[in-house]
Amino acid sequence: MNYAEILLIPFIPLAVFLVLGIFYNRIKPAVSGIIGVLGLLISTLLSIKVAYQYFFVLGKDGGAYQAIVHKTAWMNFTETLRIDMGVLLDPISIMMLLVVSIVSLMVHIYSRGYMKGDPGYTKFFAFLSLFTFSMYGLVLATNLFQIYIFWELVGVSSYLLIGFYYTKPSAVAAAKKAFIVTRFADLGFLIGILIIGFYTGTYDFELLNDPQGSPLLSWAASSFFGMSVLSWGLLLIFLGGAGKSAMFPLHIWLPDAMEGPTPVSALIHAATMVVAGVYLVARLFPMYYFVEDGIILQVVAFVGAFSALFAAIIAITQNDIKRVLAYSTMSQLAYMMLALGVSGYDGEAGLGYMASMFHLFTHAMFKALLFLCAGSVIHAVHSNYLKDMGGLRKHMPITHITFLIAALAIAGIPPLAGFWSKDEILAAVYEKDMLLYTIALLVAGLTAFYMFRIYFGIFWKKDPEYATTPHESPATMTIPLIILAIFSALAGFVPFGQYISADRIALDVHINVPLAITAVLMGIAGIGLAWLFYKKETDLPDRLAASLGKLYTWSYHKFYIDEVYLFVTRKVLFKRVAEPAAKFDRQVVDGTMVGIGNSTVRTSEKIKAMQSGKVQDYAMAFVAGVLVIVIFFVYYLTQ
Amino acid sequence: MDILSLFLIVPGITILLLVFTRNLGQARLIALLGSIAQFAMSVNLVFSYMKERAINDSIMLFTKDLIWFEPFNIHYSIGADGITVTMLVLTSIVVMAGIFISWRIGDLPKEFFISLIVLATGVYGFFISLDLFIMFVFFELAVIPMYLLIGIWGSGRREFSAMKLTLMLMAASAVLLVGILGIYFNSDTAGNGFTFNIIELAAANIPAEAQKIFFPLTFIGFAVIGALFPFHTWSPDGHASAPTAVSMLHAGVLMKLGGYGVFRVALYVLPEGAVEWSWIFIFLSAFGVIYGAFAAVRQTDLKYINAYSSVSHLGLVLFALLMFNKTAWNGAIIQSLSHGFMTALFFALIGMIYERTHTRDVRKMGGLLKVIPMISATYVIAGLASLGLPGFSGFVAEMNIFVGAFEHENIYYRIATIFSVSAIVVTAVYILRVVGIMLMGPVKEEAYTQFPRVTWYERMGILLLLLPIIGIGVAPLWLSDLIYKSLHPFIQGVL
Amino acid sequence: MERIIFYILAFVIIAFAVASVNSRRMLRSVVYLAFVLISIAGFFFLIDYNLLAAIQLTVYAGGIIVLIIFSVLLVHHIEMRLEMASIAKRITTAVLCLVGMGVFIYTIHSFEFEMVENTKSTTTQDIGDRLLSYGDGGFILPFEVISILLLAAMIGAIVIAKGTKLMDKNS
Amino acid sequence: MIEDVSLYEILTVTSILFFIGVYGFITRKNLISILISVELLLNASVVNFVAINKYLYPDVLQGVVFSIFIIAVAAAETALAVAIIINLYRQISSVEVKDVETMKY
Repeated sequence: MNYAEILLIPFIPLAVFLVLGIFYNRIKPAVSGIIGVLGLLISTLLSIKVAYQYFFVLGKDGGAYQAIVHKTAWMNFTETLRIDMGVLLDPISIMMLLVVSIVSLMVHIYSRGYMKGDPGYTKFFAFLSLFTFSMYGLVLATNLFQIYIFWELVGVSSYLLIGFYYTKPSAVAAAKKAFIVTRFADLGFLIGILIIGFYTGTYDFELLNDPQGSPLLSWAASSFFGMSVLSWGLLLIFLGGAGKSAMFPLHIWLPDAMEGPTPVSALIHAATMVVAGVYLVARLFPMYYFVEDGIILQVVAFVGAFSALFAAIIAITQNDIKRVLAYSTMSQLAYMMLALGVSGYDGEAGLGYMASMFHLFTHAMFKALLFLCAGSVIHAVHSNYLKDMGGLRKHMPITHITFLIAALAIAGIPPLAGFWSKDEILAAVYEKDMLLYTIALLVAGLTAFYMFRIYFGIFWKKDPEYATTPHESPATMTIPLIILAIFSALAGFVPFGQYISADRIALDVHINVPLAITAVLMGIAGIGLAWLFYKKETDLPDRLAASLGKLYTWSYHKFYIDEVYLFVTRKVLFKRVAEPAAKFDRQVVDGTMVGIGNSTVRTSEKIKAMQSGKVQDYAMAFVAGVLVIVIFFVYYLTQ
Repeated sequence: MDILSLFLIVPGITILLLVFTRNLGQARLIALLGSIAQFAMSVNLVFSYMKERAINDSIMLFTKDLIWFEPFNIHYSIGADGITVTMLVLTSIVVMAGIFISWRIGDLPKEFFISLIVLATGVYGFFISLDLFIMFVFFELAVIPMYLLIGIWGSGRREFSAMKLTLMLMAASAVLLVGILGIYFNSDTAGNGFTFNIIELAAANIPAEAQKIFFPLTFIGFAVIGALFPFHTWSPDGHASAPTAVSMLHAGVLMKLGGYGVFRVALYVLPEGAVEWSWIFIFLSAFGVIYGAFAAVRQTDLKYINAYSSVSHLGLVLFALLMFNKTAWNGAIIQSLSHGFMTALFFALIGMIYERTHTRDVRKMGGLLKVIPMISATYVIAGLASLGLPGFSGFVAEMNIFVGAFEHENIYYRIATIFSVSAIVVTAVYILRVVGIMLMGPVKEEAYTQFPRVTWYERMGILLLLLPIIGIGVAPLWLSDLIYKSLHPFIQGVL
Repeated sequence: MERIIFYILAFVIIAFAVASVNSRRMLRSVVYLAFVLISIAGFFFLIDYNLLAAIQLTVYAGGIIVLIIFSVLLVHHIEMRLEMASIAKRITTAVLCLVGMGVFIYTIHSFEFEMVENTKSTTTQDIGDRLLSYGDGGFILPFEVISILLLAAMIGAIVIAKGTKLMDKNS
Repeated sequence: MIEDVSLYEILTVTSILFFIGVYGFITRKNLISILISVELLLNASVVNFVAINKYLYPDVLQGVVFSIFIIAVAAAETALAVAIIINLYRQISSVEVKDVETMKY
């Protein structure tokens, strides 16, 4: 496999970014769009080539896929610790490579239509390229620090893209929030890296993940508050992952991030960046599994299950379609986390791991599709809110069909992609824990319900009064929709277990029929309910909402998590820490310093008064001084 | 002519020529030519150093030693190692950028540039001197012009600020002088007479008792100019009142004297004292890191925000220096450089923004990204660099510091490290707050659309400072190699 | 006999000196000073320096006292009572002076003076010779300097005393 | 030489006189009173010169000559002082010390 070729994959988007960024003013928008798409097309083709070579030309060695690592030193810390930059090719990184390439390419194409006429057109493509570069870097990272570096870079690209409409205060606030919340999570990540680096002496994934390697076996060496330090490190790293993947309670930035342009939401906040957290845990999966018997994995599983349910409940009551999709994303990401949390390492036990990755793959396709469809709808009706939509199936047939496919896929209706991956997850959870399984099943039903709630709300119901009749989006936008719809429909038939598993040995996956039927029934029930409630204009939803009372309001207000955060940041951190710090500095610290100066001045005022200008006072002082000198020097000292 | 003395001679000639200039045009031309010469020299020095280092193993290269005052054994003794070289490059770049930024300085241009270059000379001298006494002399030489520069060309409460700054720094140098004399009078351990030479002092193994007494004096003396909490309060006022170029030089270069002095003198000459006292100064600096960041969150004046951010960032330098670890030290030096370029850039941008909006209050501005895109975009980049984004120098520096500090065998030091790591979140808060309020959002006033575009000299200033930030951030290896090797003799003294 | 006279003179000098510095009437104060000066002249007689005594009487008791009386009359009402310093200040000063006096007297008494027994009488001619001689022990130069000083003082006194008038004219 | 009177007694008297002068100089608040005190000081020193001349070095006349000089200088000084006082009185209508402290600070 050609190293240079692999390097080209991330560096082409970087080059595109630099070209577009530097010649920002001198490139015509049309040209910049084409540059962006072409660049990414090359990257995508290369990714596919690499994937093909890895899986089919190179193939398995000793029954398992081997990781291929190319790296060079970037920075040396100590004799043993250093940051390398390089590429790590293994099944999951290649799978992610494909996901990123395909979705990003689709979004690039789509954006040419969606962003047409926007004054920041070139800038948009520049940022998209920057993001793609960072994401490639993250995916291909060979060590913890490299992943952290690109982790931060995707964070900042996300910041820039959410704040793309920077004159809109809500977008600015959302961008800031996204960055700071993930930054807080990254703090955990960084400390986790420091801890792991300190105790194991390496950042390298290959060494850290080696089940027989010394770094892993050192976990028992020292403990801290009842857990081994490595477990603490892993927990903190999971915190970082939870921040990026919007796990409860660090999810608050994701819905707000929908302020960004819709293609951005599709690319970053649905398909690629937000799965980085899942990817991180998957990347370190052997470590999570082996250190202290997977104690942290249990945390992962429970956080995942809770977030999934939590997000699904909120999604039901939201009226902004992008927010519904955002909560849906959060719920699905949590699903993947849950699957990782319940997974074992080798053989059949590793089903959860494989299912998680599988779901990541399919979810990227159908969720990106959902977002792009939503973008298409928003493009047509110029509103994000359900109340401004309805009956669009007549006006936008392609969008309608593709949205329906995606919605069915996420609802887990066979034979669409979502069914297969979701089924694996449910099977894996079922093996492990009944409570979690129940939650997962419930979430599956809720997912179908809220998805079809917006589906019916957008495409059926009765028409509101449109100012201008909505019409189907241009081909640049619908072609990506169609392509993604095909992927969404067919991705489930990929024999995923053959390529990806926790121990990299092929896993034969078979459908657990009773579980599958239960899940499908749950999905159909959800769809049915939605059909009942939202197909026609009825007062059923309102009555249901009224009967649920508190639960509904709480859900509508997202369980007041935002308010809690606002309280903590505004009232506690700003009012009680930052402001006193600033005041303390001005008044106490600076006051002391200025006080020293002032007291000097005051003392000098006092001394100045002795200089009275009266000769007599001077004479008196003189006489007294002479006396002192005489008495002291002549009589005292000569005695 | 030795290569290091040139760093004193060329500014000297520049000053001499400046005396004969008659108007702004001539003065800035001469100053610019002088600074370009300095820059060329510093670049040349990097290459000569690397060439020389390959064949020469002594601690200091390009050394020169002339007796200056026989009775006290004061020498004009200079030399350079990797750290000096990087600091000289930093200084020359910031000086050049500062001259570009002052391209249209209003009154008394000649005197302004003279003071600026005198300051630069002091800084160069400080970095290259190996003799404590002349180091002290150059330290004073760097501080004094500051008073004039702020007092005459400043704004706001300039006399007060200038006075405060000068007095606090003078008080610090008084403490420092006691420390230096203490070192001097305890240096005769081998019976060869007293010495001021740093290398000889380090070899002399000053008695532990004396080290314990004089370390805090020396440390505080230097750390005041490095804005150690709680001796940092001169910096916000000083920065706020100083003209742009002076803020740049001050924050970018002058404040580095603190960390450099601590490293060269306090830690190298008094290692045992340092070990003895490190805990309290680590506490102070770690506290300063968090505290500066939090204080910056609530500021409204751009320069104050930046000043407090400097307290936070430079706290990290002192923090790392006290960890006695090559990696952390490496980080401290890179952080010094990185902070130098970054704050200089910040102050330059603040100056440009102020020139256009005539205010530094963030609440009064809005939507600048739309009207002055280049300045604003650079501000965003500088901000991102400041909050430690990978790809910029700040990240490299901070990671070295954190990893290095975390290697410390004492668990409490590791906890202190975690404590100061958390400043990165607060940093993000105050940076993004400014970006959000000032640069983004709707354009606040109609008059903003009439803003003049970025001029060529502003562009030059920005580029000069931005390129090193990105350069260090993208390819840190050559720089840290340069520094890392030079740390070796120093760390051996401690262990 | 001489001893008694000396003590009387000493008593008068000290008593009137104290009275002079404590009197609250300006004119009385000056008159007390005149008594002191006259007593000192008496002391000069006693110690057999007649010329000095004469000078003392004419210059001091005559000239200077008159001068001061004139100035007093020019600037004061006869009956005006002077303001005195505060008690605290007077006591402090008195203590200070007493301490000083103690130190002086102690010093004087602890020093052995080598006294020369003599009954030699100094004539006015001796003094005049000494003043005007330019040989060894001659004082011609200081004498001339003093005369110039006196001239300068005279001119100065005139200029200063009429200074305001000139200034008035100018302005 | 005065019979039965030792130099010590004379010097004691002049010391007392001198300190009375000092006392007056410090405590009086009137320029003329201060002038009077100064006269006391000068006289004390004049007597000292004379007495020491007589008792210790009867052959040389420095003491006497200096006394004459002192008296001359005192006369000059008084004349000047009176001139200044009168001038001052014309300007500010006061000869109190508290009114003439422009040298303050």
